[in-house]
Amino acid sequence: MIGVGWFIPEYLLLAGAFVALFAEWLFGRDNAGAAVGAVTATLAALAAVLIGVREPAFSGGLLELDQVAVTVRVAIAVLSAVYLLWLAARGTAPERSREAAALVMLAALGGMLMVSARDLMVLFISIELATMPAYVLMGYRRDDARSLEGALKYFLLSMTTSLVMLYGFSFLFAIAGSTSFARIATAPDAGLLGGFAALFVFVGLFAKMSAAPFHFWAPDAYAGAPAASVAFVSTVPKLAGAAVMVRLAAVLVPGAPSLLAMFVIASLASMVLGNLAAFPQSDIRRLMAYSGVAHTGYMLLALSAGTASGNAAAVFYTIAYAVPSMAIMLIAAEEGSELDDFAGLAARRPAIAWVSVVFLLSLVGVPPMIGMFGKLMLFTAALEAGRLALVIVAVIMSVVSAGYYFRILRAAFFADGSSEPSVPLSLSSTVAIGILAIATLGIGVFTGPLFRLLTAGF
Amino acid sequence: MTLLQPVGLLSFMALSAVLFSLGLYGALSRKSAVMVLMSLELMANAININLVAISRFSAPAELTGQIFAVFSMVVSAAEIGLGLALVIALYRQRKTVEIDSMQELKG
Amino acid sequence: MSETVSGVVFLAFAFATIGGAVMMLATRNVVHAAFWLLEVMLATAGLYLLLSAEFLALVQVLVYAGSVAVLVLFTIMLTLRRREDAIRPYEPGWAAAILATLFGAAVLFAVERFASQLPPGTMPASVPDLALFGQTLFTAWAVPFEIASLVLLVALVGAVWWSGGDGS
Amino acid sequence: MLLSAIVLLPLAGAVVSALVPKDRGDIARWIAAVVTAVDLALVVFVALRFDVGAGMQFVENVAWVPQFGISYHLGVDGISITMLALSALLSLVAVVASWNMKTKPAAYFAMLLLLEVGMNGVFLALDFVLFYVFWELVLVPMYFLIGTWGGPRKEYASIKFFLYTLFGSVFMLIGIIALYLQTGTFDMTAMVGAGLSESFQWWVFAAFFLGFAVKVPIFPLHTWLPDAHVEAPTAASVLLAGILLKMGTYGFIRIALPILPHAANQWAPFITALAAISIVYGAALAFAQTDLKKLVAYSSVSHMGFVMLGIASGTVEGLNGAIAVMFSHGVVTGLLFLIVGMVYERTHTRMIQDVSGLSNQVPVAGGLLAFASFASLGLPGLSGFVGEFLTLLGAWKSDVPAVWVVIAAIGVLLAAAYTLSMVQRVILGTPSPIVSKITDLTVREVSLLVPLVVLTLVVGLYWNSLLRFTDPAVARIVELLAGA
Amino acid sequence: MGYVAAIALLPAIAFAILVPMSNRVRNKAVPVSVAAVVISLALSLLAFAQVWPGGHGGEAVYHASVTFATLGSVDLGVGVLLDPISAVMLVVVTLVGTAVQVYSLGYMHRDARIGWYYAVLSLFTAAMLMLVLSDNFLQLYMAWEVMGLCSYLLIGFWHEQVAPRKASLKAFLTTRVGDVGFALGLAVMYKTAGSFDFQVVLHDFAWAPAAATTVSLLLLFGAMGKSAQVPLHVWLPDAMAGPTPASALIHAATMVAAGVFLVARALPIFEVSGVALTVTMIVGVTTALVGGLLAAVQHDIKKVLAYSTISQLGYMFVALGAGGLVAGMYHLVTHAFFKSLLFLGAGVIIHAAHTQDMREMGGLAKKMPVTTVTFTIGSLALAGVFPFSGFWSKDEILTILWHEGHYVVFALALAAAFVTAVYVARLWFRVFTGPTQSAELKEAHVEMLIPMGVLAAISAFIGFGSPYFAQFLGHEGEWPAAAIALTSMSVAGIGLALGWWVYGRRTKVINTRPFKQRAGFVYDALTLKLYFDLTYDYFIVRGYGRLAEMLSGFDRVVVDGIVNGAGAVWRSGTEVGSLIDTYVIDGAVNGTASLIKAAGAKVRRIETGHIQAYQGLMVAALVLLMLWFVVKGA
Repeated sequence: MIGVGWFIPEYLLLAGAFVALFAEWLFGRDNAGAAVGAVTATLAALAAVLIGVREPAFSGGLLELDQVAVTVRVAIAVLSAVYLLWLAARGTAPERSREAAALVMLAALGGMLMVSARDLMVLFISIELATMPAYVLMGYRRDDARSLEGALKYFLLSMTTSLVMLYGFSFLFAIAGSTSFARIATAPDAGLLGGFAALFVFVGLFAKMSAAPFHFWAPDAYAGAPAASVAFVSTVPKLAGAAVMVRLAAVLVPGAPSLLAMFVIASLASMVLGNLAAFPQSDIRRLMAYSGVAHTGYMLLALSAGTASGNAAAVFYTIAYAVPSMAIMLIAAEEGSELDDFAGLAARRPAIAWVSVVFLLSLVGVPPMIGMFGKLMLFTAALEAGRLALVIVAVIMSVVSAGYYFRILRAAFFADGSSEPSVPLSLSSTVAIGILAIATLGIGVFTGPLFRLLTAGF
Repeated sequence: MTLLQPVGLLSFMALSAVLFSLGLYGALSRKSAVMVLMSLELMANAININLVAISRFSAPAELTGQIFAVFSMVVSAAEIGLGLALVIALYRQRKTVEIDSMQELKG
Repeated sequence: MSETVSGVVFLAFAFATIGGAVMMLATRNVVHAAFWLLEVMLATAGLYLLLSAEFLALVQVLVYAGSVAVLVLFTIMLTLRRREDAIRPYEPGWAAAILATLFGAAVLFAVERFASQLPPGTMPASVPDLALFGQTLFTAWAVPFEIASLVLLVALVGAVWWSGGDGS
Repeated sequence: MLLSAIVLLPLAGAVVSALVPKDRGDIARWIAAVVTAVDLALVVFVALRFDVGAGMQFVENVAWVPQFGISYHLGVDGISITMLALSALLSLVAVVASWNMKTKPAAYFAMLLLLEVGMNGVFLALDFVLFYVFWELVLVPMYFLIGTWGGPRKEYASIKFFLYTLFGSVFMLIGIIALYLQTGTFDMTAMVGAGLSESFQWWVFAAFFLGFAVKVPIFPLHTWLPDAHVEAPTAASVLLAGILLKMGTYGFIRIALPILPHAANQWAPFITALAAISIVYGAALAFAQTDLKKLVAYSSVSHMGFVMLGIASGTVEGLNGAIAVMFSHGVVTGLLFLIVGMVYERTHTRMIQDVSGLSNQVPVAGGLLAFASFASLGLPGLSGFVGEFLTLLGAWKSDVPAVWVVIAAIGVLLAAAYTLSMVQRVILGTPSPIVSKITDLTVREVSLLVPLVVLTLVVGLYWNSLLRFTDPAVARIVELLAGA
Repeated sequence: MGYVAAIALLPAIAFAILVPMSNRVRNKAVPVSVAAVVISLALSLLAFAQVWPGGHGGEAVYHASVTFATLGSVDLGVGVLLDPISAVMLVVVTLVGTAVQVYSLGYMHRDARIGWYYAVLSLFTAAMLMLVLSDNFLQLYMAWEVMGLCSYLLIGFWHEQVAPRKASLKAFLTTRVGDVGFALGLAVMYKTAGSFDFQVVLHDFAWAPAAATTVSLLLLFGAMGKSAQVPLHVWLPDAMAGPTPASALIHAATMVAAGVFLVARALPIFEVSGVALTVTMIVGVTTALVGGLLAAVQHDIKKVLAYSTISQLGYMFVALGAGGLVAGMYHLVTHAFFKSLLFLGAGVIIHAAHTQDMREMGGLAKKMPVTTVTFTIGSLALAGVFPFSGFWSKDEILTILWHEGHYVVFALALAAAFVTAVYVARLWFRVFTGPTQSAELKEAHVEMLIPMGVLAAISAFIGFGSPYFAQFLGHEGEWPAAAIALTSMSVAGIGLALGWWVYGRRTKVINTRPFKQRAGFVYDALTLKLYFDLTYDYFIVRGYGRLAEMLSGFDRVVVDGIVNGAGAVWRSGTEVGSLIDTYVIDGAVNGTASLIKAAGAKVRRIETGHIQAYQGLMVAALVLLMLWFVVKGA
């Protein structure tokens, strides 16, 4: 088993999860689990970076660490580490955060496996492993009916679509006679059934990425769930989902070219619906849910290009979306998730206020933040593939998005709210948000190395 | 009668399609969360039939289909467990399992 | 066994599964629906035997018939405050019916088109025995097996978390 | 390294100034003053060592995202050196003008310095992505300057300003990407010679036109300017009118004309028409205003109409005239806004009917306001006349439809009308009750205005002080236009 | 010869010194400005001496220039060009300028802002000298505009009152209308000839008639604005609201003459396009006639002189239109002297009578002998009576007209001369003869009388130099033909007689009251006897009066109406403009914003909260996609 060493990050996360489960007895403090989790996740990230690309597929072609897999694994590990660091500081009061830390690590583990899966079976199991903790995290406040209702909606809709996806997998298996991507890619053209199979698979993935018209669960689930878990669920699983979509698109699109048209439809629906519905929202979580739908729309725009640079841009853009929106949700978790909880933030915590400016502007796509470079590469790929009309819609919609993102800014800077800090200033939560800020600004300015990593993958 | 001619992969896949559609109907129409979960189990079952049939007819030696079916069963078992725990927790708060009553989150 | 499964037995099991499913959806009593689900599970186990997947049939009976059906019954019993709550109002849900039939028809059409291209009627004779199943499961597919165990762990943690809530 | 210092020094200043504790506002003030002064010194140093004949100089080119051909590419030539000098000078003037800013001074001066980074960057960038980064970077500090320290309707004005410009610039982004796909690089200088097909050029020019027209602003897209000006604090108004408007026209001269020469010629009649309308429309509305700042804002629309007229003419005189108007409008309107701001600090009203008879009560302020007004209406001997006359000359000389040039010439008359009607009511006549109680300008304030006055006179009397830099660069662009 | 540039720069330096001073210091620094203009006068005389033998045929005695702008291959410069025409103008401007500045010492000594007055005067003199000395049309245009500013500042000097403020704005804008034409003329010149320099444009470049016509008509339009020719004359009468010495300098001698000087300079281009010359002549003669008639009706003494200036300028345009550069310039020179004399005299009269309305004046001759003598010399010169300069220069113009064969214009010019004589007589008799109505009439201060004396002397004797003046400008000149001289003299005589007849004998009317009590019946007889007078009065005087009234009504209603109407239209245009801005464009912008918000609200309602609704929508989407796949046969 030569490749065992390659999956040290996964083992680390697994160990971290177990330790987190029994943190109270081992370390006495409830949040210790999250702290341990943060450490293991950072180590996992380091290990993933060190291992880097490994050519021969592991264990008979089930898992393979190519360029995209490594990049997204590192991103997942880093984001999970930052999230756990933040969790260690504040926890998910009033509930205890041991289980949350464990679930986060298991979800991250699932995400990592999803990304490197090269076989339908491994992919299906890892997707389940990645989304199951999300159900629990969304319903984490077990004695709050709203949170549970959100979780139930998420559970039922997600279950239906993953069963449809599984049905699609079975058809792929029927056509190719095997579940490995390589064999499926080379399978003879299977006509209508092949089309249906691809359609079912992507319906499942669209639901995971909350792309319109399969996004209905997201606004309700996010609004019910505690802002802390939304921060994780709306970002890390999406990273893994994007990587899987890119890989499956590369495998399935040659067989079913009208898939690209489906991406266009989904992208258009997501961008328009996401941006417009976000306008009248007053609850930050619901607003960020619709913003998630919109940004998935932009990502699908890159996928609809169907070219290698388009796929690379899609993955890069999802990272460019995940980092700032996790930060915004963490701030919302600290300050309170209603828009007027943000009022007077500039007076209370000027540093956090100015940092939220960086995050919001990155989501709008204003340079020099990472969002702009994401959009730049995305539009380049889309224009190269001739998607001019869609790019114009995307461009107009990103201007519209400035409208509702700035309502958060206006509340923070120009509305006057209570001036004493609502939550004691804890070091590690500020460090966590700080890391995200540097990532948003930093990556924006040093896009070179990150993008070299990605484009090499295709 | 077509039914009597040798039973090939087509009939199994047809059976699984019918079963899947019935399950889908159940998931879409039933008001009680438990009934929806049961319909979802039905759909999972259909998929397993499909997998095993394909494995049997196209590549029995590799057994991939059957193994896939096993894992699918494991997953759906885990899902139903989690789903029912969620339904019971929600019942404890709302004293009902009717999906229609769950409209507090909207807009 | 002949190169194809004998028609009659297949028909029997097919009728059992589809009939069970229809009855499950049609009955107005939730408890009866649970029993009908149990019946469908057993019928599919039979089908597996027909497809000479003995291990699967065994697992089907154990996992689905045994634990899943029982679990559903438990949940129903727990969430019924009064006996007559079990009787649910008749709810046809025509829109859902139309959508489901359309979906089914489309898939059937696709499957029929796909199956017609396959080489006719040949069903490979040799069927690997149980030992080979075990061996492949734990060599070629060891990784998914591990992941499956993690999925069960997550389900366990989630179920305990939601059912807990003793305010510790 | 010099140009990077010019751009990044204010960035460092902004960061340091932001970290200054809230109660020690005066440190932030001094940081800003020192940083802008040093920046100005650097710019002057560059200007002195600038060899007029040679094209791009002090070029810095470091690969940034090689796969896409994006590079950190700075350079300065005849046109950008003038705008850079204007930007550095007005930034220093803006900092000194808001010397006794009381509310949140640390953040205020940080925003001013960040604004300077964006402005200097735009004039120096030779790589499209870098240009776009600085172009958008300017929006953020200006949004906060208007939004936090602005007047009563500041929120509406600031968000309107941001969305208007963002709307224009995203289409510019599409143009930039289209150019990249066609030429394979984001480097402006490399694209100059690229033989782009005519229909392609037309479409890309349309995208750029939308982006730049919002910023200039040209007639239908100008309604953000009066609101932004009225609500912005004095220093922000000076920079908004002085520099931000010029980024649009600079964009035309640096990007649209040299890279898309054929499209520029095709679009010239349309742009001339819009320019003429902007001139007359701006003058008409300036005449009807009751608020001094709004009057100056609309006058800016009219003046920028002249710049567009010069650019559309595509002749040596026209383009030199356009840059002359850009430079002189920056200095003169800066002067106007500073004085109006100082009067506002004393009378707390900008309504023209409440403020009259300045020359009797505060002769220095009245005199300087009169001087600035005459410079803005284009009195020969002052810098206003240089640009207006050259643009008219260039426009007439080019083959642009003559009727628009006549309308623009009438615009000069209308400029005299609204400026003098303002001078009549505000400076001349008997002092109004409010004015009779105010004190004259302090030494600090006058010392702030004197350099601008001297600059207006120098450029007005000795035109070559400005044209020496711009003429060779313009000659190159005119060759490209003639060639297409 | 470097000092020639100093002539223009000295007053400019004086202005630069005076401006930064505070009001108090500046009021005491007035001598700086006077000294500057006196030195300039001396230098101008020296330069004149340098050029004296004259007859250089137009090429420059001294020419130096500095380039201040290079545009590609074209160099734009500021230069100094000394040739006979500019030498003459130099002397005229500096002489009248010095006279006005000395006179103002007395006239304005009590004013609080005399320092600022002198600063603007010296800036004005500098600009006029720069214009005269300029060697290219661009420099001429720039000096032209700076002069417009100075006239604005001087007319609106007492800006506390409303009338001067309105008049100054009207003056600046009307002249600015002319300047638009001038600027366009320069643009056309630049496009065709490629440069502004006199050398290139006037001599080297071969003008095509069409281009020459457009350029000259545009330049003429600019000149009409500045020299207040009909219809752009409306600003000059209102400009009388400024201080009288300023009017003397600006609205008599220099600024208004700038238009004539421009046409004189550009005459070679005018000559290439015949059309321009005839247009100039027509404009000139109509203005001369209309100006004269309007002057005859005014009651305000300064308005009379203003309209008289308009009329005399018309004369100069006629001369230039007929191709008579010498006649035009000569009339310009003589007019500058006697008109500034009349204005200064009017200043003294107004100071003494404390009113500008002639009907309240009378009998000043007895109390103010020096003023009367000087004013009379000026009036006679204006009327064109034999020994005085006006006669000679007007005569030159009439001979040119006769010589060139423009008989109709000749007749009209004669009619204008007749009208001029009438209003001069009217003015003279109204002011100097008749009952003295204001009490203490005393002679003006000495520093006011000396300049008037000098100007009177010049107006008297300069007439005799007309042939020498022609040679000086490089053309052969001889004494005017006797016949034409006699006709113009007789016309002037008749005019004066009519004036005396109507206004001179008023003594009888005014003091009729004491005479009536004593004479009783005799008085009635006398009046009866005079039926002849009444009828005569009724037909000629009343007819003449009615014509003049109608004309001034026309002037007020039609011409001024148009100008004010344009102002009103413009003002309502701006109202409509701001409405468009706030409602149409902003309406659209805010409209889209609220549209997006409304769309958002509508889209938001899809999230009904029902799980089954969500499931239904999702599966519906799925089925739709499947059907689409089936149709497309992917």
